[in-house]
Amino acid sequence: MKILSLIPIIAIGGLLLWAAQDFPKWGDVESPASKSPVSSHFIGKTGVDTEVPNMVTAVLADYRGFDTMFETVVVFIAGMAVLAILKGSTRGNSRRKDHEVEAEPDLIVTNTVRLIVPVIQIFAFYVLAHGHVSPGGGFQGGVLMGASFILIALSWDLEKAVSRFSIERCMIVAALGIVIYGGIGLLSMMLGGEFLDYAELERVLPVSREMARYHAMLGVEIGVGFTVTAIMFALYANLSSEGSLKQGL
Amino acid sequence: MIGLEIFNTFILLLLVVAAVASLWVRDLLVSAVVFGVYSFLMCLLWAEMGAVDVAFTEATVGAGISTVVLVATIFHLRRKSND
Amino acid sequence: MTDHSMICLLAAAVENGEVGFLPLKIIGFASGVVGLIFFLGTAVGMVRFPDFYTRMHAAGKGDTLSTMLMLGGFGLVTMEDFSVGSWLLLIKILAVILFIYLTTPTSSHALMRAAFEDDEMPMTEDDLKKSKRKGKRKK
Amino acid sequence: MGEESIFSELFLERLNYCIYVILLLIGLWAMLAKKNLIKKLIGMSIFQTAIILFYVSIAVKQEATIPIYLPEHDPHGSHGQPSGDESGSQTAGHAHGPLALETEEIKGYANPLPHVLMLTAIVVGVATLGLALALTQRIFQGYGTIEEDELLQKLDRADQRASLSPTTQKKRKGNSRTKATPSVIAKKGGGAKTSLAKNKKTSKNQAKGSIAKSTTGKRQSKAKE
Repeated sequence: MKILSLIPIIAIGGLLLWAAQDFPKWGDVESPASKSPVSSHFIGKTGVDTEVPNMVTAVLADYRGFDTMFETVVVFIAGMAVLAILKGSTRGNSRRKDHEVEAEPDLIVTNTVRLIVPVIQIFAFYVLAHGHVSPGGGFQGGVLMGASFILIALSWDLEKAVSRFSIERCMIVAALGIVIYGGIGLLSMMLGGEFLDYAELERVLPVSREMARYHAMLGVEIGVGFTVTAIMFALYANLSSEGSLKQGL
Repeated sequence: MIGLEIFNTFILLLLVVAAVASLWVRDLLVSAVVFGVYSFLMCLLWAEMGAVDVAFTEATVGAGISTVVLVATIFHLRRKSND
Repeated sequence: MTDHSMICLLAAAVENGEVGFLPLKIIGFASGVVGLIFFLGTAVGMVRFPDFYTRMHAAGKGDTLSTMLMLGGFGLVTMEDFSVGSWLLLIKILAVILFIYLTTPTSSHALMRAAFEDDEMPMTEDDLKKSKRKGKRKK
Repeated sequence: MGEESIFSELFLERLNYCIYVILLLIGLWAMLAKKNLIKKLIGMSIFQTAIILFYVSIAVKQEATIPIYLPEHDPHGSHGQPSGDESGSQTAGHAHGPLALETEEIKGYANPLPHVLMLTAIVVGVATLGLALALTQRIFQGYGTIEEDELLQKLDRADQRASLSPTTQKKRKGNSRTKATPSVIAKKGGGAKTSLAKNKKTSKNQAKGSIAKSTTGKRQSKAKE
């Protein structure tokens, strides 16, 4: 089987390597992808259109808003699917047999985590809100926020983290994120533009058209952050306890 | 500039080593951790290529969450793999 | 292309008349080099030490100290003037150092504790002798 | 000359593409040939990151910075500062609002479009990885193994048992192949679990017998052999 599977792999590899000769050189400024009018438009006009210095955030949340919205929906659906697959799946006492470590939460670890978790959460908010001018944004901030809850679950046990942020609340927050995203899109539709055309929000916000896009992007990123936070924590909580949400790792 | 290219080549070769190692090892826990190393190397490479946002996402998601999720799953499965 | 080696940077600093920051730069480079040496020690210890506890000893201590030294040196090297920007950078680096100071020993402690609860025995002197004899026989 | 040029073209100027191909093949090979499901998933992730590497290395421009505006092009930073030579002399209105960049200035920034595509791909990748891991856990609960060949054997045996009993045979003519499997899963899973537990117990006893020998020592000796 192993030998047999090498045949298509070597064939594909040969073809790809043969094709690799036609790729542009490393760091070629004149490569087709860099010369294309779309990316030049994004680089040249982002500052004019949206006043956001970080082009990646602007393209992510504004120019390709539909894409990001449905990516968020994909993350949400994946979280729901994990919940549906693992919920009530444990039969009897399916405790693990490989690693039997019955330990109390360690004093040093818990105290350090107590010190660090607020800082992580503030940093997550910073990354979320500062994504316009520096690397960061909704996905990264949301993942950091979810990681802080995962840290609580790792250092105490899962029940403590779930008592702080229960799975029901998780799913509500995740859905709320998508509602925020879609709501901003619908709001701009109601104000006379198209779906996710943030510039129309100038009628309700006391700013110019460009700054309306700037602020709407922040709202959208907050929505993404909500969903990603909740789903990352739900993913960990379900996978580490086989869906029972007790004891955890 | 030539220094950067050497750095690049070095990381690219290390990437192949890490990828092969994470599939070679019999112990799945070690495999997951080596996969985390692979993700961090990838993140370093992208930061060097100028894709800071992608690098940041990979550092939080690829190296952080996916390693944790893999380890959490392997804890409930058998740790040994036959190949 | 511009050469970014240490000596060239120092020479450029002297040429530009930024002699006031030269001591800071030298201290920064020196602490970076010392940090790298400690890091090498950590790596060698991880490979050469016989059992889990001694290995974690090397990893926990060497890693913390060398990372702190390198980051501190980096902060000193980037101090080019006393403007708000460079102070901000230094403060950020100091915050990173603070968190490394908090978290790395904690993580090595947690690893040690997990090993202890998993009945991992520290290596005694007899074990060491046995393993040495074995190694000789293998050779 | 010909061979040399091909070598230099492939391995010196396009090394990143070569590595992308190699990583892609490693991932594909793991997905095809490895029997363990977790190994397959790791291979899938390697495949994914290889494609992301390809996209990101397309976006690289020589001598270009990261896709965040420098202070002189920054829409907010440009208000107070005196603008640069050429743009300042061209229009006096530069201080009031941001201008679209020139073609030469566009070359100074890396291409942001592939970055955006890949950023979302990474997050969706971890979501799909989590879903796949949940399915793996479920398979382990049902069958007691995550090795592909053992799984296939168990499925074969389950099929044989299902075809032997007459009640299920009748049902199979309808649509209830899916209905027949869960009960079999329950039986098989239970059996496998008990045998597994026995194996673990014996191995633990052996380990306790030789506890004075440290496990690292054991591992080293194994590696030497």
